Amino acid sequence: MNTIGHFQYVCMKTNRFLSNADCSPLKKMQRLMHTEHNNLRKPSSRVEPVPARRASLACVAALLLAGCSGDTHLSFLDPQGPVASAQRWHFVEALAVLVVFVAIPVFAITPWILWRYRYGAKSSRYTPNWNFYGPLEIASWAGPVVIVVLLAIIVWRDTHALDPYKPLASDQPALRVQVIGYDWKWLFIYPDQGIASIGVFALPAGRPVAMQLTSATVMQSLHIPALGSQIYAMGGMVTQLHLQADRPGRSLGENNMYNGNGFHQQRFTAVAMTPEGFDAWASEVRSSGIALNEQILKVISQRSTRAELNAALSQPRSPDGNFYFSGATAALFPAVVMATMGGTMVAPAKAPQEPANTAAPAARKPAAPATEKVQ
Amino acid sequence: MNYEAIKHPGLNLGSAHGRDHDAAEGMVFGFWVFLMSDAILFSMVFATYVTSVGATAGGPGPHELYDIKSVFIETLLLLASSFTFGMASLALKYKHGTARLIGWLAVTLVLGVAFLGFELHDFASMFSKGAVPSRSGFLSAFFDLVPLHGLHVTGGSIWLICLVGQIAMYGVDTQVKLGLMRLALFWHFLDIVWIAIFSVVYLAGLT
Amino acid sequence: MIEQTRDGGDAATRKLEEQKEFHSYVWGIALALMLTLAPFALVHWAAMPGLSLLSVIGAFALVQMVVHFRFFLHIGFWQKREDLQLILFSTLLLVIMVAGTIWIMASLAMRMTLPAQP
Amino acid sequence: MNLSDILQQPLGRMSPESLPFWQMLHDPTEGNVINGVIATGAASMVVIGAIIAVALITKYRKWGVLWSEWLTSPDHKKIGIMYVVLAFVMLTRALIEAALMRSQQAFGLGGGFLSPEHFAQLFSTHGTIMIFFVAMPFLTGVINYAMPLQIGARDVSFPVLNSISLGLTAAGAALVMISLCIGKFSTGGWFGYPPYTEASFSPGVGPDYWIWALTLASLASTLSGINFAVTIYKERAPGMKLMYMPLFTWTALCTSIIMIFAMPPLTVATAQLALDRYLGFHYFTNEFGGNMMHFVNLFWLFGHPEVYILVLPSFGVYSQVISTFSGKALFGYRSMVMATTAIAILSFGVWLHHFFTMGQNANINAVFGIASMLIGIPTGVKVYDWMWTMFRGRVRFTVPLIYSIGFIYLFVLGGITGILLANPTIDYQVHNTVFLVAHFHNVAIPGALFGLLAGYHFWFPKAFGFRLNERLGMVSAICWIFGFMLAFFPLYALGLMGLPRRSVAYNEPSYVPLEIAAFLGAILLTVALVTLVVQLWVSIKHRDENRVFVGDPWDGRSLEWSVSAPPPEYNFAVIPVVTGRDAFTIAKEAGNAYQLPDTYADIEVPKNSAMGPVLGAIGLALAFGLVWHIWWMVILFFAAAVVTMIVHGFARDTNRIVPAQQVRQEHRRWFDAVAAAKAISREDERKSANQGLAEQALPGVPA
Ligand code: HEA
Ligand code: HEA
Ligand code: CUA
Ligand SMILES: [Cu+2]
Repeated sequence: MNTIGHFQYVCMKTNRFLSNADCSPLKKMQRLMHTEHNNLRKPSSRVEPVPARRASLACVAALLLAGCSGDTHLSFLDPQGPVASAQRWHFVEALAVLVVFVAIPVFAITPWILWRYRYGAKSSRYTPNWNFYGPLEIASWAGPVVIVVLLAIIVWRDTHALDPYKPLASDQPALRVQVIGYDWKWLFIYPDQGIASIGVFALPAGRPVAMQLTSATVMQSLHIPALGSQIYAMGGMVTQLHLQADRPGRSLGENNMYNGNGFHQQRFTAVAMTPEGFDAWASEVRSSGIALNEQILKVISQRSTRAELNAALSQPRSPDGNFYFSGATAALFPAVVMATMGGTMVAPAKAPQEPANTAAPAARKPAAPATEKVQ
Repeated sequence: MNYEAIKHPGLNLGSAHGRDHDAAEGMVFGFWVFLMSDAILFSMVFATYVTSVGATAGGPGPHELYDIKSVFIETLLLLASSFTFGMASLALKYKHGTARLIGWLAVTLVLGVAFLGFELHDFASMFSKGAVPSRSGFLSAFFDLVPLHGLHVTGGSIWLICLVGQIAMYGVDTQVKLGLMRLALFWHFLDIVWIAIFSVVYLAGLT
Repeated sequence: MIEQTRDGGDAATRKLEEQKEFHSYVWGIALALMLTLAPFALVHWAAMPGLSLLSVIGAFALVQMVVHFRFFLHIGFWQKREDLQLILFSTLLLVIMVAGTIWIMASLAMRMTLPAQP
Repeated sequence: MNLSDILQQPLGRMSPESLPFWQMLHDPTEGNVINGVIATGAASMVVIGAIIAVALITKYRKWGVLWSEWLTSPDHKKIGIMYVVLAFVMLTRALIEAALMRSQQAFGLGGGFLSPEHFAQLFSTHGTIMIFFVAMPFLTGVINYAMPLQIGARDVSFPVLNSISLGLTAAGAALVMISLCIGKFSTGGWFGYPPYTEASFSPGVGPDYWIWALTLASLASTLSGINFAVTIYKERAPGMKLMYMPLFTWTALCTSIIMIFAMPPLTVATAQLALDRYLGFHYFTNEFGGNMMHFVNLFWLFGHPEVYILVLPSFGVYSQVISTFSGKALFGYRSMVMATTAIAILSFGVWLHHFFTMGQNANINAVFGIASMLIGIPTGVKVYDWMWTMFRGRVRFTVPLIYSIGFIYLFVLGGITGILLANPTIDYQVHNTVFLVAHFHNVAIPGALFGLLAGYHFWFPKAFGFRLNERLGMVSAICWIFGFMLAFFPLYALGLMGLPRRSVAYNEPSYVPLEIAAFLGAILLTVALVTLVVQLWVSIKHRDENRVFVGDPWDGRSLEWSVSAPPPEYNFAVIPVVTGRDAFTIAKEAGNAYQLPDTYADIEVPKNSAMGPVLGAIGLALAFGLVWHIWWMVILFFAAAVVTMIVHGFARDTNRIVPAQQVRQEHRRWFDAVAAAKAISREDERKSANQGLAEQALPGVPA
């Protein structure tokens, strides 16, 4: 199987279905350079000797995939979906209240007092023992109370409206995605499509996405600012997140919870595509992705950045820094959750230490399908 | 109307002790504050336990491990020791002489040590059933909470021995009195913690 | 402190005082024994259904703690002094912390189990 | 751990590889060399610094003085000063680390010069040190110094315990310093979340250093808290009702209460983590029913109240400073007291706002979000009452007042961003981005540290008998304020642009200008710190021109100003009787501020005690043994600790008498100085004419 070829193709598709068309060559170059930079920065030396031919192909693929990144949306202030734009609105509301009613009064009155009642201003009134005046006291308490009540109302409203567990209202069924946090990459599984990806999180624009998250390692936090909330992913546990992109485009995705040396490289691109584009992409990946088997999973679960992962695979499989998998099943995600809980999950290859206590051989065996849920 | 209401509440030396009684004021209050800090410590360990009861990870749970009879005996021992310490406090306060004071303290110590013995026996039998702390989150939490109390009792016992030693050396002087008052508070406080333990851990675990 | 010298000086008063205190200890141990025996018995003979048994155990424990404070630690409500305030304040914080923890952890536990896979 | 292990590994898991230059020598890649050189440089600074200190003390034969006058002294004033010195030493390191981090990020587009691991160590040690070994010792020191004087007490309730607290804090600090030289500190940040810090993910000594340093520090803080609270409850001068206490004492009381009740959750969290790491328990592991969310919950049960421990004493300082330099009683004293206690109590009910994003339900998030905002109410009352205190006053722009004004402005901004973070909806976006980093520096630096700096300038003349150089103080204050703005405001923008905290590098070119601005800010802050050091040096050099032995250079209002500067070891020759708030002002107005008593009495003070330094040393050795699994050391020093405490219990005759004769002499000497001094007006308070006697002439213009 001509892996590289497949990948080029997949990338091309990914790209084509992006209707975002403003890609200036300069920006392409920029993006390309950064991808490259990324690849060269990783600490492990295993990855350095990328054969030249492959490298150039990698460039092509990277260009194709990342080319129109001209505008990778970084922030919820530049929202790409309903959740982020509601959050922006909430932010603006709260900020406005605070600036107008808290900051401006203090900032305006303080200098006035300081000037009027400076030591040199002998003519201003001086009342050395004046230490109580009821109305002023009451106002000092009442002002903040009113502000807090105001804010509390919007907090109550929006916290419930934007609970990340709450499915988004839509006439379309949500796309199911299962996310597993590995050290230092996210694996996105599309159980209904039978595919998975690392480095790219593709989603159809206009359709809600229902995510379940867990971690195969330490605590992590999935965050795509331009689309919506962040949420922790933890071993043995499942958290949920609902997002939606309104229009095609790419957004920055990252991990916000420090988890070791590769932390800052645990980024990905959320690529919103047209619905048809998404379907075509999915079927492309299904037919040409790497088969997601035991062995590959094992490599993924090592502590590695994407570049290191690429090098660790028996042959490098990712010309563009991303990975696409076929044969992903719905069973994988629960298996990881259970494994972490029951005690069979491998800690990173570097580490495993026997628990100090060996008196309980029974403890080494995986727990029976854990009905005792970890709280 | 008695002087306790006038001086600090809680355990008291009484005005017959003059300057010692005054000296106790700050000391005893300080010790109360420490106890309250300790209470928060225990409460956090309790919270860990309560929220980890289900986390047996396929290992043994309360029903397989707890032995109600043993716990009952431990409870009685501790209760009795609280009473005997009370008697020691009275002997101190009403000046019944060093011999009686030391006598009651000794009884208290014996009861405390017996309690520890039973507790250790409990732990040993749990271990023999494979219920070691590293077996599960639940057992970790158990072996945090109950032995923490046991450690406190151990510390109290050592303190008690030291105080008896000080009595032997210096007689019942100010520092011994202050020490005994604080130890009394400590001992009764541990009793209260034990009430929470037998209720929340053992009895609730066995229902 | 006039009261002090008077109390302290008078041997008869002191005797009376001692009697009272002794009785208080006896009361304490008697009540504590009862309050211990009852829940143990209930659990041992499984005399009640689970949930109500739990609340009964809890109630007995609380009462017994109050008994200990009252009879062994000599803390009473008539004293308007630091120790009582301190204890009540500590209890307040303790309740906030423990109740909050349980509330939070319970919610998390409920929301983080693996949903049934379709 | 059995006997043969102990014998076979007398040094536990220590090996040459634990040295900072090992990796550089054995695998000299460019990155390793850069990081190795920096690490080795830092380690040598510690070692050389220690050697120089030892050499100087030996050269000037100061060991005896150091031991008998300082280390073993139970005097709260000396202990307070030693705390501040400790804070300053640790600050130097933490500040260098901060500067390194800012430079790294300024060049962090796609790389930078530090390895990710090195960077992780920087933010972890920086955070840990700043919180536990700079801010905490600093405020504990200031409280120690000023509070007993303010309430008219001879000392704290438990002077030896006070010295033990200092010993344990210093031991914790020393442990962190040792981690520079041998082995590595944790990379888990200042809150060290598991499972990352569990043995399976961080098998090295790092988290163990963190655990034991925090354990020592938190133990010390609990003891300090108890000590202060009891002192305030039991040692007040006759007549000083709670409602007569100066506001700084009130904030000290509330801080102590928080220390007493907030440290236990931290102790539980670190102890459980230690059990996980040492004995294979499963509190927070991924496996066997462990649950890391417990740790998060426990840590913030401590962590949130902790930030109010940091800020409350500074609030107290601002209250004293603003009222003193406005020549006016504090406005709304009752409100201020209520607000302070309200903050202390509320601080126990908001911890969840540090993990809104963990997945609990919306009710919980909303309740805790609103509870967090509630803290804005009492805080706001305080801000307004400070403003009303200056209103209709005569505001003198001294250095402490400049800090206070900088504080009012910047803290309101920081508080506002805190309120924004308290909106769960917003927090879902900015949690763990550098927006959060900007928030907490914005409250911690102007809130806590400016206050302590104001207090440093305010009380320095009291503690050492001469004033600090005013002009350099001003320069430094201005640098702090503007340096702060330049260093941290850009981080708000960066956070909103999606930069996660703790990122060693990033890929967005658009971050660069902001990062550079922040870098320049950090430089300005360093200038501020250097100015501060120069100021101290210059002031010491010119100390004779700036003596204020009489003791009241600022026309102070509370009792600490009523005694000589520096005060005698027993503080008050005669315990004052208090009849109202601002006790010293009342006395000055009544014209009886300086009076000779008819008789003097013997004064009982505690004898010196070696408990503090000895227990500190034992604690350090014990912790070190634990970190490196040197079991013989652990056993030995654990036993030593127990024995020491038992022996201490057997000690008698722990007090000594200062004879009335000596008290009389010292008091007379001071009194003569008062009589000889010229009372000066507030115009001249920053000139050398100021000998510490304030003119009472200011005619109050009637309201
Ligand atoms: C009190 C707390 C405190 C203080 C003062 C500071 C001060 C500074 N901090 Fe700190 N910082 C933290 C607490 C603090 N920090 C914490 C908790 C973290 C999180 C760690 C983690 O991630 O886990 C952090 C993290 C942190 C980061 C990492 C951000 C990230 O995660 O990406 C950075 C990056 O540059 C930084 C920078 C700075 C700078 C430039 C300063 C200073 O240069 C600012 C100037 C202030 C001073 C220099 C101190 C002033 C004090 C005095 C002047 C006292 C004088 C003494 C006497 C007179 C005796 N800090
Ligand atoms: C000195 C330290 C200090 C102080 C005083 C504060 C004060 C406040 N903090 Fe801050 N905070 C920290 C130190 C501090 N914080 C640290 C170190 C962290 C991060 C730890 C880490 O993750 O490493 C943090 C993190 C933090 C978070 C968690 C964010 C996250 O992890 O995502 C939140 C969320 O609610 C928060 C909120 C607040 C609030 C509401 C206040 C309030 O107390 C502020 C109140 C003040 C005002 C509001 C201004 C003055 C008021 C008025 C003028 C009156 C009118 C105003 C109103 C009525 C609103 N803080
Ligand atoms: Cu391809 Cu734009
Ligand atoms: Cu907080």
